[in-house]
Amino acid sequence: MEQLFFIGFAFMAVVAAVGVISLRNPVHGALSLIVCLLQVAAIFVLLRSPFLAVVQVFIYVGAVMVLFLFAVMVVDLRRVELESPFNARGIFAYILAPIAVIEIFAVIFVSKSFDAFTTVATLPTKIETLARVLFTEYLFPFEIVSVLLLVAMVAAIVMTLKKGRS
Amino acid sequence: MVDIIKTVITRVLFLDFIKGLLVTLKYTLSRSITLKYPDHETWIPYERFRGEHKLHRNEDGRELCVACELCVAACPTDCITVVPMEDETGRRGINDRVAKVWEVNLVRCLYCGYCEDACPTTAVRLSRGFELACTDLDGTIREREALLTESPIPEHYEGGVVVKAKYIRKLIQIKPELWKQKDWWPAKPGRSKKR
Amino acid sequence: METIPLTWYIALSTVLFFLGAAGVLLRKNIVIMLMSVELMLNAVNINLLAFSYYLDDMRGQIFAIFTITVAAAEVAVALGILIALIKRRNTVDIDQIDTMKG
Amino acid sequence: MPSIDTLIVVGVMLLKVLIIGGALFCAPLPLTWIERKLAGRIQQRLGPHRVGPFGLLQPLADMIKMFVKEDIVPAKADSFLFKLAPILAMAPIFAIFVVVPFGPDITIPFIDYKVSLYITDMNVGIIFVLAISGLAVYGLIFGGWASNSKYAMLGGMRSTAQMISYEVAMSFAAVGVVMMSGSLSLVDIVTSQSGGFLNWNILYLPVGPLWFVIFLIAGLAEMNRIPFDMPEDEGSLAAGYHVEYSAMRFAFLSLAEYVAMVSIAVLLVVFFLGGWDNPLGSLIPILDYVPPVFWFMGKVGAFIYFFMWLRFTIPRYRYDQLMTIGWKIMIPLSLANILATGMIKIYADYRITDVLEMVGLKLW
Repeated sequence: MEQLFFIGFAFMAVVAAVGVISLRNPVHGALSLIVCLLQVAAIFVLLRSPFLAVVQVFIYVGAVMVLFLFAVMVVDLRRVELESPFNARGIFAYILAPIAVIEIFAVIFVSKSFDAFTTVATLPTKIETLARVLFTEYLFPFEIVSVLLLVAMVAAIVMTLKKGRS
Repeated sequence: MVDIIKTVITRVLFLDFIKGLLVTLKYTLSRSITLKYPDHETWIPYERFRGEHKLHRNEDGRELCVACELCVAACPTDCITVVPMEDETGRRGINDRVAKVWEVNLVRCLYCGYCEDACPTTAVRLSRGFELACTDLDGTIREREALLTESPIPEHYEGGVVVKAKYIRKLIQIKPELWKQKDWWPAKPGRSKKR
Repeated sequence: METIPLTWYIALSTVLFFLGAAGVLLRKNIVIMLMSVELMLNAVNINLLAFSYYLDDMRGQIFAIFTITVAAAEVAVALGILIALIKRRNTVDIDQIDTMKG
Repeated sequence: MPSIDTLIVVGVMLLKVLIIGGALFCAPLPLTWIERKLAGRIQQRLGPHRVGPFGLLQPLADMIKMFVKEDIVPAKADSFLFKLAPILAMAPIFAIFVVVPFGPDITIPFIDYKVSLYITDMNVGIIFVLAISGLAVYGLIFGGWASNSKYAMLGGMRSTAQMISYEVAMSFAAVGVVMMSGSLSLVDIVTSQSGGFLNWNILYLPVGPLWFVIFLIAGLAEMNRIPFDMPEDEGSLAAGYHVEYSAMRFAFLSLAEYVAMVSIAVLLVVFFLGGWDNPLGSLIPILDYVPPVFWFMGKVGAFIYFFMWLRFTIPRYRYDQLMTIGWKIMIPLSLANILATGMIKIYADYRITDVLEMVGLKLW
């Protein structure tokens, strides 16, 4: 049952990801990425981390993708669509990416080193435990990340601000 | 200082906002001024209202109109057509004339009431019917037969009220006292009721 | 109720990661390239959470939270740069932004 | 093959989904009638009165009209996204109701089967609500963009910016609720407020009322209603993102708006007014026999009435005023309030009933 759900979500995620890199219109690409991110959130639920799933929807889908769409929409689309979407030097990607995928697949499916991880986690899915670890052991990184966010916000505002002086 | 405190309290407790809400609440509870006009309610105009023409009869049932054509002469827009004829008595007096044709073009008419004034026998009077809408041009001309029917609103009823539409529509004559009335301009203290 | 093997998650995250990488390498539009970067970050997140689940350890989730946060910051700054660039150069084609090329 | 118990659980859940979904789909019909009647009363008119008794069939007539009107897709519009946008606007708002608890568990008599009056009780319920309601902006942004009209696109951008701005304040208010109730699950939030209106979060003095006001204002902006109803502002940008929509798609967009109104009312009730809690506690014994769902529905109805009343009372804000309120008043206020709530929670975590008990007053 769970495997069935996983296969469904994974299939949708991969199809949507292919859409992201192949659709000509950036808005369609963004929609495709939204679908992909939602599938990933569903997979997070399968991994018994509902908090991360919700955060994924909240931050990625609810905020980041809206920003992307805003950026896409200020671009003059008609001109962009006319040009060929693919980079001329993509030959590396065409060859190297499948090779890398096959290589990693070979490693994970042939090697026996992953067979050890068969136990089902006894981890409680309560958020209290997550919060306790985050705010005791990882308090300092947490603060750093908040400062980083603040800096990013200021930077974004400064960069897009209309300059008074020319 | 007091003003500032007052402003702060007003802002914090949203007092202006609550005041506005109370105003609309008052209106919610007040009575609607819209009529359910064509379906349920109809407005009876005041006595002086000049609407569609009506020809009247005397107590014996004889038409008052003697087809003297004074109304035609008085009409500023020539909207009335009268063709006289003799009645069945065969005499030639002025009382023996009746109108063969008495029609009025309600589109031309400007409802001035001169015909009413000119009429020596008070046969033609402007009633309080104002629903003149029709779907073809034939409907704009009222023939004698239509004009002779009695108006559902009695002549000397003072009007200015809203009544159930079925009294007007089905032409039911009901004594004015029995009409379920809704006073149009409710008499407020300090304002005499308009008559 | 059969459980899902860990390898499935890794396989999925690999595929997503290389799709994202291919997107970065192949596409000309900068916005799409940034989206592909997001895709790669998500693949990494799947991996982190999968190992967190199978190793019974909270730290994977914590790292995923940090990844998401940093990704959000990165997108804000990147799109800021992008908007400034589009205003200045009037293009989103990565091949045409080559002033620094010797 | 799943066991019979699993099947029953799934069946009951599907039934609940069907009931709630159906009720929400039908909700706009009476709501439009009530809103128009109320508008009439406030403006001393009658409102709809010709179709059916008291105009009760007017919404049905409108629906038939919407069904048979021509469904226009503008030339050069992105047809796929244009058709998708109303669904994108509608689906997330329906999804909010997955976690909303309508009442405590009830036992069906005779078969003795226990049914909970919520579809699921997530332990991340409140974040789920915020995350999902954030997805509703895609309906606006795609609808505006796909129309291939400058008015629609600018209107969509404007509404999106509005919703994102107020989402911040709304999330902060939700954080306040979580701090006051000490849980992310909506069921726990409701049970933490049980026992009469003095225990409700809105009366968690001194911070409760402020959270309530912040959530209310942010909610009004989130559901695009007066005084923040930029999409319906015909005076500027020809009404916004749904200019190009007609017929059924437009009906879906307005359906989404009505369901959003219901959802904000429901969230206000759950977060601040004790959900299904009886306002007078057990003070009046006879009220114990009133089913809790009744209280819930009554509170939601009162809020919906309030929103409608508000709509015909106050004028619309200008866009810059709206943004000023959002960023310069609401967000600093909520940040300060989070600090205050935290301090109170640590040093003086008393509700009014606790204080009353301390001075020897025990109401119930």
